[in-house]
Amino acid sequence: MQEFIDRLIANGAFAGMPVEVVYALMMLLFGLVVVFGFFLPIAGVTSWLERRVWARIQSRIGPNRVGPQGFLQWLADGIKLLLKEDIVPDAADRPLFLFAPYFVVWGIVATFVVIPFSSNLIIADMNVGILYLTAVTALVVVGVLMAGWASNNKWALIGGIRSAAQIISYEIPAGLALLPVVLLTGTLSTQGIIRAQGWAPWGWFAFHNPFTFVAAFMFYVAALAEGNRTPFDIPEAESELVAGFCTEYSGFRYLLFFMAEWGNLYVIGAVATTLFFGGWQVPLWTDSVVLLNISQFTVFFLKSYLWVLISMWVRATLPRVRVDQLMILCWKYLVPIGFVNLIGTAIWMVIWPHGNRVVQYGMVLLAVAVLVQFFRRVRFHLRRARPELYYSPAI
Amino acid sequence: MSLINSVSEMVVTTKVDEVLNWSRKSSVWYMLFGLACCAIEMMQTGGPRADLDRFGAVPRATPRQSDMMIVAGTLTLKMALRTKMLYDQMPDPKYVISMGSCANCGGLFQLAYSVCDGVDKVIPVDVYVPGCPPRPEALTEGLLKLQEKMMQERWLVKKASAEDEVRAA
Amino acid sequence: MNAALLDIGLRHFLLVSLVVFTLGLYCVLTRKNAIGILMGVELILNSANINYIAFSHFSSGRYDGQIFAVFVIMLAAAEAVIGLAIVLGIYQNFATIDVEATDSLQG
Amino acid sequence: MAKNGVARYFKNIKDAVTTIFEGMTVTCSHLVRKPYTIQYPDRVPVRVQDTLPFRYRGILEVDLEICTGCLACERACPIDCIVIDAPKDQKTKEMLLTRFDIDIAKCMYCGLCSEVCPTGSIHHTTEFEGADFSLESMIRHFVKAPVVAYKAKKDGETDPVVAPILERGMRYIQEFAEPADMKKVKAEGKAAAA
Amino acid sequence: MPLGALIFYFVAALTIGSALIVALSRNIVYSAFSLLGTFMGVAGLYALLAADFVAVIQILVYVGGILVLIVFAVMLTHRIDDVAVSNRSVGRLPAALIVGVVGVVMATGIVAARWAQKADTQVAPTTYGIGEAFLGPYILPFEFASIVLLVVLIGAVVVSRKEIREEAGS
Amino acid sequence: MSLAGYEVEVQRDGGLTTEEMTLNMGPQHPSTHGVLRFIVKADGEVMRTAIPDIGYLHRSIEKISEKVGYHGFMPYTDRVDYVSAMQCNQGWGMVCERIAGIQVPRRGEFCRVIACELGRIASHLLAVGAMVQDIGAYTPFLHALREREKINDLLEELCGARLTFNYMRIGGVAWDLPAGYPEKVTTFLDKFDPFIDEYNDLISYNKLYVERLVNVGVVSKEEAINYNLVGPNLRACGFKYDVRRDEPYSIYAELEFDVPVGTGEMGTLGDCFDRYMVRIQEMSESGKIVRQCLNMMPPGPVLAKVARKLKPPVGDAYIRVEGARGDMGWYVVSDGSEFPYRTKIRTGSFAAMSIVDKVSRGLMIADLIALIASFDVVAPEVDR
Amino acid sequence: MTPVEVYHKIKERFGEAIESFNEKALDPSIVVKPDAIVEICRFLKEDPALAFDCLSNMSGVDYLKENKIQVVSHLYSYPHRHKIVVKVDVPRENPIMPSVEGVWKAANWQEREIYDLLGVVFTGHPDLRRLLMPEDWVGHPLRKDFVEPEEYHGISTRRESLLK
Amino acid sequence: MYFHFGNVLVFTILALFLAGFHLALGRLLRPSNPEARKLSTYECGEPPTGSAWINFNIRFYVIALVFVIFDVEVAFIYPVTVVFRDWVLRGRGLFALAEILLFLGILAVGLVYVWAKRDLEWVKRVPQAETVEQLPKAA
Ligand code: SF4
Ligand code: SF4
Ligand code: SF4
Repeated sequence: MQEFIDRLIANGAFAGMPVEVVYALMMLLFGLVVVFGFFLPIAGVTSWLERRVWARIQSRIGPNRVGPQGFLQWLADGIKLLLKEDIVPDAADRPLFLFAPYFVVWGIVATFVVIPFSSNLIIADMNVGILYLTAVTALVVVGVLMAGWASNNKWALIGGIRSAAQIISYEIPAGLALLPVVLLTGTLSTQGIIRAQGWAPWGWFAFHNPFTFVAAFMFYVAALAEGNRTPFDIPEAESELVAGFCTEYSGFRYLLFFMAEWGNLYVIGAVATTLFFGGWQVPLWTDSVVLLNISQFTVFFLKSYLWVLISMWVRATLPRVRVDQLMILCWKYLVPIGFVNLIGTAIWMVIWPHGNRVVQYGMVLLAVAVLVQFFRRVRFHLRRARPELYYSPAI
Repeated sequence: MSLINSVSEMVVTTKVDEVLNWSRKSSVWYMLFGLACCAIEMMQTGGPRADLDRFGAVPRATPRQSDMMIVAGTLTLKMALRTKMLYDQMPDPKYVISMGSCANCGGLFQLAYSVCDGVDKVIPVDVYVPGCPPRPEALTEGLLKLQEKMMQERWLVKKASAEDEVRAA
Repeated sequence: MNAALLDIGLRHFLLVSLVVFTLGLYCVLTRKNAIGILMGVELILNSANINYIAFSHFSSGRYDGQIFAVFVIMLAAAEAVIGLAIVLGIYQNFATIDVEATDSLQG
Repeated sequence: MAKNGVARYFKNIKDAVTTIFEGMTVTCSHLVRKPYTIQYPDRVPVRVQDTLPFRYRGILEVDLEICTGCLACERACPIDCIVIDAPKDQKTKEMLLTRFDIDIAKCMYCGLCSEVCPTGSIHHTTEFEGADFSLESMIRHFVKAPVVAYKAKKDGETDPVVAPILERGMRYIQEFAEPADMKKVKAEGKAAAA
Repeated sequence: MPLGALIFYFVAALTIGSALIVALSRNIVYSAFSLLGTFMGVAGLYALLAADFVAVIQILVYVGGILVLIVFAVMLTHRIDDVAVSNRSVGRLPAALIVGVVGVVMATGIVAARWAQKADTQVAPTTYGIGEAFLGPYILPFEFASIVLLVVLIGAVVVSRKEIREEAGS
Repeated sequence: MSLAGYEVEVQRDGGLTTEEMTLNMGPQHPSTHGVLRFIVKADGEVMRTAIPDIGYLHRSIEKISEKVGYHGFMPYTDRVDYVSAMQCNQGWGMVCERIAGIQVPRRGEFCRVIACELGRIASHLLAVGAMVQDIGAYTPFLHALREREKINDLLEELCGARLTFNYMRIGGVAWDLPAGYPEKVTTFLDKFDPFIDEYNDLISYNKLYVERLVNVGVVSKEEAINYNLVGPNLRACGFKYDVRRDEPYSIYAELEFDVPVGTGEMGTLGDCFDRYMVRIQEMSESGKIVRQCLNMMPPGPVLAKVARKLKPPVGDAYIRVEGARGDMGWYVVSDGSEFPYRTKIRTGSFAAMSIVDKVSRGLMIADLIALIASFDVVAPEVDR
Repeated sequence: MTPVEVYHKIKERFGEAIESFNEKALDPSIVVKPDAIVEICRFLKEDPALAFDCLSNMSGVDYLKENKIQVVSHLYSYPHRHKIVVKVDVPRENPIMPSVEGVWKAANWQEREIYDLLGVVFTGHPDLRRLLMPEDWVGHPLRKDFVEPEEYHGISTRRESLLK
Repeated sequence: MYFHFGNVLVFTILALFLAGFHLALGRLLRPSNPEARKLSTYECGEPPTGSAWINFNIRFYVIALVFVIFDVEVAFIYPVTVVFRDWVLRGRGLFALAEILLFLGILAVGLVYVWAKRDLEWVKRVPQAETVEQLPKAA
């Protein structure tokens, strides 16, 4: 985006304005577009879509009355929560209680700075991009902890503490899972990482070598845990802690937490795509920059949203782990595996500095094989249950 | 400061009101508050067959985030006080559906010494659903009735029209 | 767009770090409990870091300042962890655990 | 359980992966199954009420045409949510039904009343929609104007209006099991055996 | 006034303001949480000083790690509903005096001194350079750091071990 | 620097001892089955104890029986255990028949058993479903509800109600099987067995799920008997006892069925997972029973003639039926009038609740949820 | 073992403590003296030939006319599959009897319930509190002469039928 | 680079604006009639017993947090990984590899140590072993 603005300035647009003011204005403009034009809708639509997907998996229908196929459900929810009374319990610590949601939203929105939607569509291609991504989640921790403590409610307190410990711990596996990619590319900038991959699966880092393959899934798991998603949604575990750290939050403040969760979901998908699944890479099918960018954006969006869908699906499938199991999973399984991945990749690079084509094809084949096996099982289940089939997503 | 019921009646304001009412009506989050047998039917109502989620109604665990309380089942005297408390902890605007004979008027447990005959003795009820237990569809119908009621309310517009609301009720 | 910063010189940063430092010092002096003092120390370390970076930025030394800052951060983390662990250690000496303690409840 | 630590460590990983994989296949297979939801109220092929079985114990209904005013139902109800006034008309010496109220907000839909009704006049319908904003409006008043109680005729019902109703009523009672005298049953059983 | 300066003053204000709360607030929880402001502000200063890597590390470690550690420590060790007791600041006046003196002396020094400044301050990515340094001149400190961390880790765990055993027994 | 100094300070602040936290779980709590309340004394995540506080659903059913008479009480028994009301109907029917010396037609017994076993399946479906939901997986719960709906439809067609059946009468049942009923039931069962397999694939052996349950809330056989745990909870301790098999009533003596017991296959014998698994297996056993009954179904009446005003001789009677939550005791005292003089219902959940306090010590808060769910406690059964 | 044998076995052991034995009843029952109940129960449980290891049910019956409250225990033996009913009569005005909680843990809550609903005081019970009714409830509902209170914490317990 | 961090600043402002704007909007529309019972703390319908601000026992979490150390370690390793590739291409990969291995190795020792000492386990009563003995003997 910087280049774009520079070009505008070079072309003599906004002549006479102090250059940094121009920059500032443009930043604000783009920021507004991203936040209100992308973040809000994506969060909302995701929430609606999850309810639909869930319902389908549970042989229900899900919201389908509000607007076409219930598409406006998220809007209705939003407006309604806007209209709800905003309760601050007497016992709560007022200032902290009021501020907590801001931090959470901040932590999520800030990540959108470095998400590369296409080769040119990126707010700021930081050269510490990845590190920055992992860093800003810290804000979420603080927000959650604040919310939990300020509510002065036991459920909220436990929820907040659990959540904080969980996010902190899982930052480490997540970080470790990133490192192999950094090793391979030698850069921290998101664009740089994507550029280092190809458009074809065997060009993706997930299939670069066995270690990155594992790392890809490790990252996904760790990211889910950081986002407090099932099976790691212990902080909001409905059946034990009533609603976790947002037990006392009502109305729009609650919605802010809500939004953060859904927005974060997309961020997870986007980062996974960027690092391991070739980002916006498409074959150079046209030389028109605009068309190219559009196609890249589409590809990137679809890839990252696929991961969002998968997380919905996972959430619909898995039970919740217990809090000690969560920690054990982190320290006894993910972290050691992360070490192994890192070292393995390093050694791999020393042996094959430019990767190993054969292995890459092999990995892709492996993935395909897994998929095939998967659908064979699906068919088996369908045959056994002999249900009435119904393919159309709409109903 | 707040605009509620402070704007004079104009085309635009009524339109706005409709939008607001529409949004409230189409996302009624009800509090998980199963008391007795009816609770099972309430679960079934949230379940696959009669899927309340179609109307945007989802269960919430905490009163803070729920708009409606479905009192499903027998309200014992021991429970009545808690019920009042939970109702009070819900943020406005809030509604109550009384599900089943017990919640309506004590039903078959009017003979009992430990049962509060009817939830309306403790908290205001908006819609009564007959049945013992009401089948899921009946509860759904109750929800629809409640939505009717919501649509007739005034939000921004002055409460000049309060009494016809009452009449509607 | 470095031009923007030219009139903000080394001094400004040093003054900021000085304020932070004094506040940290005050915190260390006045707080009566371990955690409070920990916070003060963190403030002081931060101000030190500001100086490192500022000097390395405004003088020709390449990355040394920053690297030092990184090490300081590392030490700060270590110090915090140890501090917390010690607090924990103190806690254990006074922790009482009686599993059977269950008082009656109001129905 | 795996015996030593290391083996268990990897067995855990394997189990987790495989079982989760299995679970995901199941849920995935549900994506193409038909939802089980019946889209009450509007998007249904037939009204839900019409899909319910004949025995369904919905909201009570009384056919005054065939009510004999025997008060059996009122007595059978454990919680007296039926109230019937059936005074004798002095002149005509006929029994008049002046009041027949049922409180459907209190009723527990147990069917004891309809079971004892001789003519099937009081019976459960498949209707369940009765939600309302007040309790008063949930009391069903069946007697609009006093009516003469029904008297069974020896040679079957002939009145074209009443006959179908009575026929329906009878069909309703026949659904209920006929109490049998066990000694007789035994005897018959023996006879059959011999 | 140029935007850059504006930003600087904004960030500085944030830093100092929250640092003030940290130092002066009677409610230790507020102090703990307002550390967040200081840390973020300092990170901002780093950014202004073109030290991007350090800035991010500052957020990652300080906000993500140390701050939460401290908040936890507060939760663990203090009845928060009577903060006045747990967090009373005694001897404010002498402390203020000392600090004031120190501050004034240093301030005069800073203002008076003639700092040799490079004219052109380069603004370039720093991560790579730091990496090179870690593998080059700073290799020893680098490895040493890992040892320090190891010691800290084990030390901390050992300190907090006793009670685990004790509970396992119960 | 002298940390010791601070140490003293801190100690004087008295800040460094953690209090135990008293949590109120319930009466309104998403997981507690019905309105139960637990006063949890937790030290951090680990519970010192969880004291049950019941009575939030005490509807004085026993007292009502003294007012409404023998026939009129039947609908109330539906509400004693609304999750599987059939067994309660049967219990009341049997105890009255015992004290009044009434004999039930053979076909009536078959109808009863069919209804009861269907009810048992429905109840266990809810039990395992709710358990899975408490552990955090929502989908299997709804699948269980879906199957339950199918059973509800069957029972609805049989007796006109989905939950509060009031199907049985003293001396038999109120309705004979409707036309074409056996076929409907068989078709359902044919689809049901695969469902159980699918359910197991989906969740039962899921690693995360198993880990949540194994070695949690272990109850030894002795404890179980001492606390009078019954039914699945007792069998899960590896004790093979089932009233239907060992004290056969009705026609169970003629039926072939197996009594599943806990095996500790995943962890310790008698832990939550065993209790869960026993229920899963019992469902298919009940399915077998229903099939057998449908085949052996004799013709004949289903209801014996019983006086409208039943006046049993003075005396008392006690019977036990195997409810879905285990051995249910029904005790009735008659003073020769048409109203029972005293009725006592002893239920499985009651015993299960009384043991919670003991078992829950030292578990984690999350485990408490699993524990209660695995005991399959149903509030009205505890409170009545 | 049939109830009769059980009766003779404990009769010869406890003699006086056994008041009567009703053989003709549907469930033959032994009436014992309150103060002896604990020993008898322990014997019933621990004697290998009897081994009544399960207290199946425990209920109180308020006999207004006889002016007594009868506590009925249904015992069952898993090893031998036999059962017996043990009854204890206590006077209505001060119903006191020893608790058998020490013998069968199951008795704990059962006795609490009886205490709650009928007001029988079990001496030696670990914590004899109300079980079902609220702590501040007055009276014991299952007594025949119990009158329902007019209101509870401001909630009236009456509701006039709308049909009148 | 200022540009990049400038964006971060902008997004910060936007995030706060996003939240603040809606809350302000909501204030216009939402009712607000607080009353004592409504503002009381939610505790499953019970009157709340005491404040939640007790010294909640978070020992285990603290143990977990001690591992913030690893956070720092990750931070340290990043720069090295960044340059690693070039070193490999420059043919000095082994040296860099050795250094990384050393660094990680030392920390791995720490992890292994605490693992071996069972400090990663949550303190929690394990079921008594004796229950395992009595296997089901069909009574
Ligand atoms: S109305 Fe009927 S079903 Fe509902 S709770 Fe009352 S008794 Fe149970
Ligand atoms: S259904 Fe039952 S409760 Fe209703 S009126 Fe008839 S007898 Fe009375
Ligand atoms: S409805 Fe039937 S039972 Fe009732 S009075 Fe009329 S005829 Fe008799």
